[in-house]
Amino acid sequence: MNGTFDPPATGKRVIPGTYVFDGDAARRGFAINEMCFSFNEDANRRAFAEDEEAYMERFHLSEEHKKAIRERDVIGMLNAGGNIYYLAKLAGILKLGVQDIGALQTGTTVDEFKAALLAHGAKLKELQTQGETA
Amino acid sequence: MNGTFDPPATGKRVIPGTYVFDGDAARRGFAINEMCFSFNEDANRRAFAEDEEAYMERFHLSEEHKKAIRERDVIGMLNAGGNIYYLAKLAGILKLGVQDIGALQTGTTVDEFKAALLAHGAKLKELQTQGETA
Amino acid sequence: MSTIAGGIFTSHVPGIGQAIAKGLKQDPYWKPFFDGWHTVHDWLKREKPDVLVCFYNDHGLNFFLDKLPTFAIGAADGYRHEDEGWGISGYKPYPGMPELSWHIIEQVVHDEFDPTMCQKMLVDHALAIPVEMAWPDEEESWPFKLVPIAINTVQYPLPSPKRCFEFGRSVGRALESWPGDEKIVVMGTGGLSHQLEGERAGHINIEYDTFCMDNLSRDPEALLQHSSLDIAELAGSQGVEILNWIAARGAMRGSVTELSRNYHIPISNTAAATMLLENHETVLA
Amino acid sequence: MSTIAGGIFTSHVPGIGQAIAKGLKQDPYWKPFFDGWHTVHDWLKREKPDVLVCFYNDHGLNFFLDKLPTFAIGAADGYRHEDEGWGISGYKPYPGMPELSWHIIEQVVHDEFDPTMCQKMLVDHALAIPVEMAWPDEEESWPFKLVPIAINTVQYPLPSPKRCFEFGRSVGRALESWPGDEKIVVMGTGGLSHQLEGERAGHINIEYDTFCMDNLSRDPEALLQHSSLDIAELAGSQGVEILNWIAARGAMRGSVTELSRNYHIPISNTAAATMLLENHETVLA
Ligand SMILES: [Fe+3]
Ligand SMILES: [Fe+3]
Repeated sequence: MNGTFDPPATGKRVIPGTYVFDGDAARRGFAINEMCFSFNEDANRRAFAEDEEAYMERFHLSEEHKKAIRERDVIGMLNAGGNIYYLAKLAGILKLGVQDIGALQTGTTVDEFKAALLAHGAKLKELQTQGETA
Repeated sequence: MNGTFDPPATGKRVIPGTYVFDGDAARRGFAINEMCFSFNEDANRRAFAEDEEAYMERFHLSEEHKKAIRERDVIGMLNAGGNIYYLAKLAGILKLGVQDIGALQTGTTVDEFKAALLAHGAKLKELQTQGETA
Repeated sequence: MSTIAGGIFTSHVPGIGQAIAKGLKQDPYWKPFFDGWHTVHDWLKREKPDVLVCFYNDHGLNFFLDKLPTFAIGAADGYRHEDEGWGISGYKPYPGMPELSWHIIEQVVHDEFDPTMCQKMLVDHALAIPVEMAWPDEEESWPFKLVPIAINTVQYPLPSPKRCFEFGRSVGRALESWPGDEKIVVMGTGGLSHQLEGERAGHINIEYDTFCMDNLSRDPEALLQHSSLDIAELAGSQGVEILNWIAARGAMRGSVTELSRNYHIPISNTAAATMLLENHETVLA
Repeated sequence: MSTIAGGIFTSHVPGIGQAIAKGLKQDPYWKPFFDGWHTVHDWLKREKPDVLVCFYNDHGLNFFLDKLPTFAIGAADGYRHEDEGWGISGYKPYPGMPELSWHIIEQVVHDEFDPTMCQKMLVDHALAIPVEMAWPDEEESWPFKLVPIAINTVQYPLPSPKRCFEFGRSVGRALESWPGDEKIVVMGTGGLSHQLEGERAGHINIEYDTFCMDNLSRDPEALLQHSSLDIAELAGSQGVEILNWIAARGAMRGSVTELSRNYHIPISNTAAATMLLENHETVLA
């Protein structure tokens, strides 16, 4: 995990550990999101994989965007306005699943991240046994 | 002028001599309108001018669309779902101004069409002289 | 006269598609989720709906930030899924029903909604995967015609839950006034609680999910007490996809009963749920 | 605190652009129309607005039938005009004001409108030509920042005049609550009566136009008695572009007085009008 949570502006509702993709974020992140949107096409994914720097340049990524991508720093990408729906396409190229991404962001190992999810499942089972939920 | 006014469906409000571009019209006209939208690019305008038939084929125009275009039959294009905002781009290629188009559709000469517009202007002047309108 | 037979509410996690492709339905990880679909399959075989009206959210296949609609209604002759960036495609194409799409558009604009009208539209996994789960045995083609309706869950400000519910009500009025004799099923996809990004990635909220499922049939307006940001806080940033459920539930305007419910954690990063609700014309006492 | 200084209402006939390019402002055909702008020029020199919020309709440059929004709000850093099919381009680019765009979007979504949010957007002659007419002496760059707002006048069902007015009111609330100290001018373009297509091409309705102009400042709600189809019948199929005027007028929420009016027939196929309205904060008695 690189970077820390950096809420974009004052006076806004802050949800800890959560990046609300509002207009401010969308403005900061337009270039990186546009690049990620281009990854819907396989030829573009291959072009990125072949020469990341040239591809980022083509989409006018900011130095902040580039640095976060070079370092595979997901939190850095979010702080730079990346939106997870588009970043997920980049994650695919980098062969990162949602649980790899989850581990990267929460500073845990992938096994720990998966275990935490399974713990929610266990808790649900317990509640269901107690009849508190259907 | 070719063709006559052919309201698209029953049970709808009909405004005489007027083509309400609703969903039915949009469905009929999607291909011709999509072709006309492509004329925003100069290269496409030149491609159409060079080989109309091939270009119409590329956009999957219906026989009704093609016939109306071959015959420069504006009413035919409207009956086939063409929308004037997009057809105006085709008119530009055909070197037809809005008053040429107006004359074609109303079965008048261009001079007659212009005279009718000027007559509205004369009527307005008259009303203004009488002080009935500002 | 058309009837709205019921509604299917489900998660749409991309990984489900891969599990189907790999034949993992009986795998211990996946079985508890897929088992929740048996009642849906039986019900669909009995009801045989002709039309599917599906509320979902686009994840960056058909829409980008250059033109991001709050509500988008498909009005095409047909729809395709395409590569969303992971090289997965090849879902069967979906036949459209543009005459019903336009009937819905006319109604919602009349009711003061401001949709984006889409005569060409790609549909993403949020529609493709629920359809695969609901109709697993169709070899050649789908047995329904589709009207896809996409709700913005990407770019804040999102529409409020109340607005989505009212939008669904308006769509429901259109379905009720449709002169055809089709049987219609509505679908709402996404959720339940999950969050992919940030230090809170992996967030899950059993209590909020249970509140939503408990009230979906009998008192959906209970879900409207929260704002979209409230839901992001409660259910996680992708938990807001429940806006699609809320809109779909709004389209069911009769007497609604819950036929089945399945809730399982985790599927991928998600608290996954599948619910089947039946809709009956309200009988006056 | 920001102020809404006033509103400019005008036709946007493409031919006007060619007349300007050819230096025909003093030509007998064009002079009566261009003369209507002198008061606007004087007023703009005095008021020096920092921001232009322009309600217009796209004619197939930025939007097509694949994704046709009812209301679209630009939220880009800047905007350009491009070739619309007639080989005309080269208008100076327009600096954006995305922070105000998002403030407006937040307000209108809060007020239950469903805009399409556009972080990239080309603007067509319906914006470019009125701007050229209003600011004819700017050599290098525009003296304002722009928020463009496009209303669907192409694909029926169109939003109703009432919906457009209320949308404008909501935009006006956003402008009033904007914390900056900018002076804002709103603009509504298009109309007045004209019809390009069909056997009724050339239709003009002096009476309806006069009704609109007479009521625009003092009783704009009088214009809401007609549906969009009523207006198509009254004012011609392109006469519905007055929806942009109605929305712009809605954004002026103070005491509004008419400073000037010009109405001339014909410009191209159109009854062309230019009006200048001033907006003052309402003073309570
Ligand atoms: Fe999703
Ligand atoms: Fe126009």
